Amino acid sequence: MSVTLEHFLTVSALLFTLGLFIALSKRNAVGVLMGVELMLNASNLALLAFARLTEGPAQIAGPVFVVFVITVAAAEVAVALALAVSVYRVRETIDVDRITLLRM
Amino acid sequence: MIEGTGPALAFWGLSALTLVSAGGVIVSRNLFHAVLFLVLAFIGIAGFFLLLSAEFLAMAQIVIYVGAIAVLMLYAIVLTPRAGRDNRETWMAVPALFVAVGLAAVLLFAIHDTDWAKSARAYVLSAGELGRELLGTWVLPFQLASVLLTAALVGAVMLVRSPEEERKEEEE
Amino acid sequence: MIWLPFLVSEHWWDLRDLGNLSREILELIERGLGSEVAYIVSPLIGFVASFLLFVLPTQLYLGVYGERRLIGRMQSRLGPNRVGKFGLLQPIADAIKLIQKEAITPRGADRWVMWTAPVVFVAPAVLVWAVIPFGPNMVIADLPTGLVYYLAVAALPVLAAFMAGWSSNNKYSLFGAMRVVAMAISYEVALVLALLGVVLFTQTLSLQEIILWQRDLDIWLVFLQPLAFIIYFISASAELNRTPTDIAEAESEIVAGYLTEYSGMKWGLFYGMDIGYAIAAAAFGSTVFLGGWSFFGLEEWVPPWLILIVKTQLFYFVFIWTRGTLPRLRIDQLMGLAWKYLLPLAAVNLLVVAAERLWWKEAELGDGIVYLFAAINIVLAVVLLVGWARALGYRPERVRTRPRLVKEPLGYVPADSSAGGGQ
Amino acid sequence: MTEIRSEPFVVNIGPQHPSTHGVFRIKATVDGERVIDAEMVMGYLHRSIEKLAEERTYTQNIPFTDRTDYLSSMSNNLGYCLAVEKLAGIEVPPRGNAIRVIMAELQRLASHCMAIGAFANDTGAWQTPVMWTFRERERILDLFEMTSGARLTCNYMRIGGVAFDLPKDFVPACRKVIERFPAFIDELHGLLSENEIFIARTKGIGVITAEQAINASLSGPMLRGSGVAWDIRKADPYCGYEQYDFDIPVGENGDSYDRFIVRLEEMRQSVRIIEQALDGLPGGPFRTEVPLALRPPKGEAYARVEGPRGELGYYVVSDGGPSPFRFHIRPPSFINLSLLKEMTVGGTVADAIVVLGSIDIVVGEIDR
Repeated sequence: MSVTLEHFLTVSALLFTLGLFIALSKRNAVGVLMGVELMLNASNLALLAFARLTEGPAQIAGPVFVVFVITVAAAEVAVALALAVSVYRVRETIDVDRITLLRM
Repeated sequence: MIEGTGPALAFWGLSALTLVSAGGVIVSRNLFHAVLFLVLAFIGIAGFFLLLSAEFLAMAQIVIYVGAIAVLMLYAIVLTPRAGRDNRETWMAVPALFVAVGLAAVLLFAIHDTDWAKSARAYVLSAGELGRELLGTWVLPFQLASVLLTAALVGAVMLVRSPEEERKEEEE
Repeated sequence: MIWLPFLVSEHWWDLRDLGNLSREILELIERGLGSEVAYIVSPLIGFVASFLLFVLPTQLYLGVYGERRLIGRMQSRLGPNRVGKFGLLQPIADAIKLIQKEAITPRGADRWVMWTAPVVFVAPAVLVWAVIPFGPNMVIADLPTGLVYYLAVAALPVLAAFMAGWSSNNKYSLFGAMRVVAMAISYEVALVLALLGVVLFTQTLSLQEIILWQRDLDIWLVFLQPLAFIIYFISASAELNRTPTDIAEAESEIVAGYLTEYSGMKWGLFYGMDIGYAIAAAAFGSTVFLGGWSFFGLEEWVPPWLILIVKTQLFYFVFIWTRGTLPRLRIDQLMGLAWKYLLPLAAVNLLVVAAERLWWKEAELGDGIVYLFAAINIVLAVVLLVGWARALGYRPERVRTRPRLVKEPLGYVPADSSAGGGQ
Repeated sequence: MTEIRSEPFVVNIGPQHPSTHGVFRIKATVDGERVIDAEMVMGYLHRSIEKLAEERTYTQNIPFTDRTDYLSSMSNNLGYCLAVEKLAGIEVPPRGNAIRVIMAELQRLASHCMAIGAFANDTGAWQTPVMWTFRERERILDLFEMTSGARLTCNYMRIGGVAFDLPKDFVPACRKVIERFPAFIDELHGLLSENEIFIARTKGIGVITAEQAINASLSGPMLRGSGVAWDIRKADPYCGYEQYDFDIPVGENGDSYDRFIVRLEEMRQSVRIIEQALDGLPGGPFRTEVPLALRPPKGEAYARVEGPRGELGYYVVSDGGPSPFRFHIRPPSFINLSLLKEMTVGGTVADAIVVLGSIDIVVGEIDR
């Protein structure tokens, strides 16, 4: 009974594809954001799997890079939700199908 | 390679929890339930981090993702009352399904086809070393990240300012 | 093992260090049932010990019974003394009453989320105790990142409160939920910065080592970091919604905030665990700032876990005290306090601590310098607190606390600016 | 940018609410925390006392006046008796007047204790000031029970004087209660009026300018809080108030905090009046005999009294019969409430509750 690198990478890949599907298929902007968050988390998981289970530079670069991914994810969510709320204020909907005009 | 029945059980449990809750985000009919399933997925991933003995990142993940990002999404839902909260799919759901399945097939094939340079020696980066790395060789990206965060903060505030405040600003 | 000049003997009956007792039990199980069982039983023993020894007496009795008696005495009334001798059975009576009460689900409420909210609220309250050390080798999980663990666990009840508020389909609950979340997030920033100041000095995140650092240098961090302690206290009382910041369940404004629709044991869980978090915050505060189980050498004779219990109860008494006397602040004043007052102070405190730390390490000064730093920091804290409040335009002496007295009813008496100060 | 559609959100600070001091409802339209519009809904406690009074004789109406403003029954009785005495031209002996003054001022202390306690409770001081003020209020209610037999609705005053004479041990007991009061007021002063959080919560909230107050014909602490020195006991003295020396406390900028300190100061002045009344308590009869089926001459009379909440007026019209033709009460709370909308709009929900507490309403008096 042992857990190898492939195990972690498979879970990360599955999570990434689930996130991608959510991001592409959801109607509400907040749903799309959830998908993006899942994809970022899946990549974090893969990074740390490499950091823990392989030799070489990944062992230091992995966690450092995960820190940067978390900060970028936080900034991205803040701006995206601010965008969604201001679009809602004008169009009274954040339904990605109906927000198609670039003009306000 | 992590030996022992404990970690193996933990791994299978956590992967079940994470993938089921990610599925829950897709399936649940209410957007609020979807966010709660997402929180469950974040906690599952924090569990994985613990399994990979990156404690500080697991705690940071819970503080940032569960404590701030999930709550931010809840706030977004509350602030958009008349937008549809039914978590329905767009017409692009079916093509998205094909893309996702195709990508999954490619990824899984790649993972299981290559033989990774595995190592049993467990060198684990502790919180202290991570800090020293961040402020040592990686200090430039660290500063860039802080600039990015400030920019995002200011941007978000400017985007959401209601017109009354803007009018008040112009009068002053 | 940490070498300690410890008078405690290694026998299992020496109750001053419960570590021996649990080691004896584990060895017994190891011989009898094999190591896997011991592997599972050891955290259970830790949990049972911490729960029975520490959480039950303080949380149940100090929190439920003690608080109501003390607040009663503050309000010149007796407080519960009917049930059992001196009302000691009051908490148990409350629990029984709440258990047999019917838990109503309002129509239109989100059933699933409403009944998982108490669970999500209760779980972290128990998790918090895993990381707080009761003695030299009496800690369930000596995590090297114990401090960050506490912050992570403190983030979960906020989510539970929002779930409760949102799912009970009631305007007041939604108000309460929004307020809880807004306040918790803004005060968490100030809390993290204040704790950062502490970590800069102790160079470690593990709570056990923080206590040992305080013990070896014979100084408590509250003297070294008064500003951080004050910011911690204010942020902790804001995170726990205790007066003067209990706007989440402000009875006079939004009936009972996010708990309006809860009844029976569901409400009981929220109420009990509120006190649980308050005591956990008190225990964490006394661990980080008041030297945890160490008391300048007294911990060799007196059982260390008793010292921690006394400190936590004193810390919690201050929470009760503020709850008994202070009125409540408004939500925008609270936000202003967090962002405009606490955050800058925490940042300046961080700057000062970093400078001191650098000076201490670069010039290789001895450990005695710490007392000089303590003096500097205390003076600095007072100056900063008062100065920054004045800079933000807080002038208490401008307020006239006594009206003017007029002999004859001669209609409008214009406000004469001469009477600036109160009589 | 098209117009922003924000969602007004109607919150019922409803009839059943912990801090509306009785069955009173504000329909507040709220945008986030800010109150955009406040509409008052009243009448839950309407018992049509004014219609009932037309069926009963003058003496039988006295218990009604206790139940309109159940927190100051002595002042209400006094107002009604003065109106009927003015209508029927009845003289009240000096001892009767002195006892009436003592009782009215004791009632003011008790009512202000209740007002300050409830107000502090609205700002969030979790029950502590209320318990302290109720402890003092209990001592005064014991005095009432000693003289009139009832604590809240005393029904002690009669047309032409008071129902019974003061019991022997009333004066020493009253002196003992009055001696403690200044110390208690200073204690409250320390606990609340110098408390930064209390000041932050009440300073500048619900501001009424003097001109606004006069136009809306406010009275009592509401008017004096805005800087207008007007007190019926000085302007239109009754029951021999001109003999006593006391001052009128006047606030400065008419916010909730000023109304609070005006009420606190008024309690001190009431203590001074009671001491002077107790010292100069005249002997002699305490009531002029009035026939039970009093038939005052045809005509009308309006008498006003400085109640704890403001100018409490009684307007009685007689058509020569045993019962009044028309019986009307001028309730100060109802009129003080007229400015609630201007005071709450613009503030947050929490401010609306504090403003309502500072007006110190009694729903029994509003709905009658």
